[in-house]
Amino acid sequence: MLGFLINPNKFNKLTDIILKPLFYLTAVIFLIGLILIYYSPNDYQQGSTVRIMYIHVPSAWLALLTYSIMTIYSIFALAFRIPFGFIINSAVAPIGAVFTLVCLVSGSLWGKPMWGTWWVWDARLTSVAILFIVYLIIIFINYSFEKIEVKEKIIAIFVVIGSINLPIIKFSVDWWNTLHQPASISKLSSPSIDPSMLKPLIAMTLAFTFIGLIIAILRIKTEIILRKKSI
Amino acid sequence: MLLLNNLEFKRSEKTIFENISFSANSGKIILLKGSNGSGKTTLIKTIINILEPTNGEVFWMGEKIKKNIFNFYKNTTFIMDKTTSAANLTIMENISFWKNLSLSKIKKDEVIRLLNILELTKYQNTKVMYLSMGEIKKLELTRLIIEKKKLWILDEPYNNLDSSSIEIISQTFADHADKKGIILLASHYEPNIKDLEIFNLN
Amino acid sequence: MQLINKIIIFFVKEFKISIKNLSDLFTNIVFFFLSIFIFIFSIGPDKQVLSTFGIGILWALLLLSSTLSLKKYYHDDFNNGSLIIMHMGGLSYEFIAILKIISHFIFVQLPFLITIPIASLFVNLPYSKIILLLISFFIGSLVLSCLGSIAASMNLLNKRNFTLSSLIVMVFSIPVIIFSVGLAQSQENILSLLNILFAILLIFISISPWTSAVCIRLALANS
Amino acid sequence: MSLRFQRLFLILVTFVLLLAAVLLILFNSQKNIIFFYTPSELINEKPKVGQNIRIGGFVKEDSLKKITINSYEFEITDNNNAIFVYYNGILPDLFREGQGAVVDGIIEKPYTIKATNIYAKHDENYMPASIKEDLEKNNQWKKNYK
Repeated sequence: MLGFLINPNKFNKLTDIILKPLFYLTAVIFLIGLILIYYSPNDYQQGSTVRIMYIHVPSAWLALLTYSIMTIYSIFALAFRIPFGFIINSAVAPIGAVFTLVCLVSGSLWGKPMWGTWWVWDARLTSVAILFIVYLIIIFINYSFEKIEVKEKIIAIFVVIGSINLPIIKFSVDWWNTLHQPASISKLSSPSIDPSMLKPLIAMTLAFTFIGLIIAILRIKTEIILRKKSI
Repeated sequence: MLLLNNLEFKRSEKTIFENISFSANSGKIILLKGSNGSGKTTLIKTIINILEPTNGEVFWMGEKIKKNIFNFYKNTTFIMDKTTSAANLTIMENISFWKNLSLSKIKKDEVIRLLNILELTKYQNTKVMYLSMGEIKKLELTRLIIEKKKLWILDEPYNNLDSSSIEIISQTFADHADKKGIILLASHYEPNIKDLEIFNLN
Repeated sequence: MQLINKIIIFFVKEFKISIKNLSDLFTNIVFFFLSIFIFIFSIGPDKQVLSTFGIGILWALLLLSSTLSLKKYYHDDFNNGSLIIMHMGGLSYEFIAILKIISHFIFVQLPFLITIPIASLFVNLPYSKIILLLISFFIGSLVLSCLGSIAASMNLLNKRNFTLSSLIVMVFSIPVIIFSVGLAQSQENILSLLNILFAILLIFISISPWTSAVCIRLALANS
Repeated sequence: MSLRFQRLFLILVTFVLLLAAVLLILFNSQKNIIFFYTPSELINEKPKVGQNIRIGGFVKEDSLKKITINSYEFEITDNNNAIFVYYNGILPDLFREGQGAVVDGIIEKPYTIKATNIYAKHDENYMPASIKEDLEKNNQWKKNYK
């Protein structure tokens, strides 16, 4: 059932079927998201600048999600010798890097009018910047080793060590005084974001996730073909 | 003593060798013969457990070597096709490192005699980086005598050696086999040793 | 007992090699001092400014000069097969990595530590801070040795891009730098900063032998 | 010593070290990774005059005074203690009374800071402007939405 998660052939078969519907679905959700953003209300404090959130939060979420997936796959690939994990790593890292960059840039654009600065060195911002550098190093490793067997394992090890950063990013706003505000959505007890703003946020998060998924599927397919060729 | 059971090695779906089984008892000299790229070095690395075989096992004294690898290493001298000596140290310093590491009880005059035979005495206190390739190889081969172990595994021992040295080495091999030792060589050169068992890899 | 003997043998060899490569060490130290001078010239020799930036300058330059020696870390032992010989002599790769880290700390990082008081004169640090600075350097350079072991072993088979290992060291050293500089500059809660620095050290000491061992094994299998 | 023994020993040591590290971090991290101090912390620390400092809190209600076109005076509070701040420069859009703010500055005299940079801090609540007006009309607007 879940064989497509570890088997390249099954992955290819499944994704051949779902790629096209996924593409249309993504387009629809993205459009809905844009419309919802257009009709979403202004924030009581931030005015229309709050709309940057609809890009910033989904990209931040995807940057973390991508790295978590890479970490899980790396651990499984190293422990149980599942080569598909290595394929995922080298295919997905650039996607994560791009989302992290989008998150940093949109956050910076949001910070200037709201906080009054493009950048401060508080715990959240610093740890996300480190995440970006970690992604870059993974990409560099991917391109500077000659032997595939060596580089993929080294990437996996590096990913696992670098995952120390993930909890630091997630909880930095709770553990320490930061300029960055704490999370709004994961607080289940008291909803601190209004439904009329939550809906476009969820739509955009879904759309971004699907866009990431589509690119990931295409990149993984390419990676599988490349490896078959190089053998 | 040394037993290879159905050894197989694949590197990214490509089979380097498969179905390799042989045994080597005391007093035997086995030559692994094959052309370039036939997997001699890979096989040797698999036997020495640097590479893990995809299938099959290596046994030493009836026990899987992986079970207690250091027990296997305690009885093995491994000579690689590249040098093992630190280029910055002198010959004597290298030798004393090997001697101490393998806990060998070889005496000083024995080492001197060994160097005499190999014509290395005058370089005793020369750094290895100033020696020629052949001399480095000879230095490398002194480890066979210094470490005093039962199983010798050698990868291309004849590279860079002149004919007189080859004769000395072949004589050493014969002596070791007489003393119930086991020798496993990988080479494309076929030395002139009697009772040589040849295992063809092609 | 045999194990202790082998450890002693290992260190004797490392000592001999580092004595013979003393010029490398001196080059690193000269690099360290020269870059301090360049830093001073580039921000101007104002004593007030220097004493505020001094600790940061020293730390950044120590990090940079310790990445210079990374290439020597495992490369020679790997190339001339000493790693295999040591492994066959009864030391697991993890253990070799630990020994290597200790020897790198003793023979490469400690000489830097000795020069720190001299270097701190150039950047006009107050005497009261030198002790704290030395403590932070002591812990920090041990961490750098651990990181160097990870990075150098990861980069063993990389023939094209050696700067990569410096990048790896620098990324992981960010927390160390933050806390060490904080330690050297703070007046209060020195103890708790010291504890955090120590915790970081423990984390890297515990993961670096395993990582290095996996990478060494990988490099040996694929060379 | 066999390989297995060396490994087991090392695994044990690794776990002990990691555990110690986690404990050390848990007990010590809260105090140290500080982007800003709160006014109460600042008063407890007793910093010297002339030191660079960063404090954060809320702008006290009815404390913001515009002196000239570009200079302001206000107080930063955490509901227990308050610090007096004066500032020359442009305030960020979000800066207003009752709103969170972080101030970069130099301690001029005890309880007074000359600010060099001011950042507005916004909280995790997002709400349409219209709803706020409704709430205020019905007197439902509570102060917990800062």
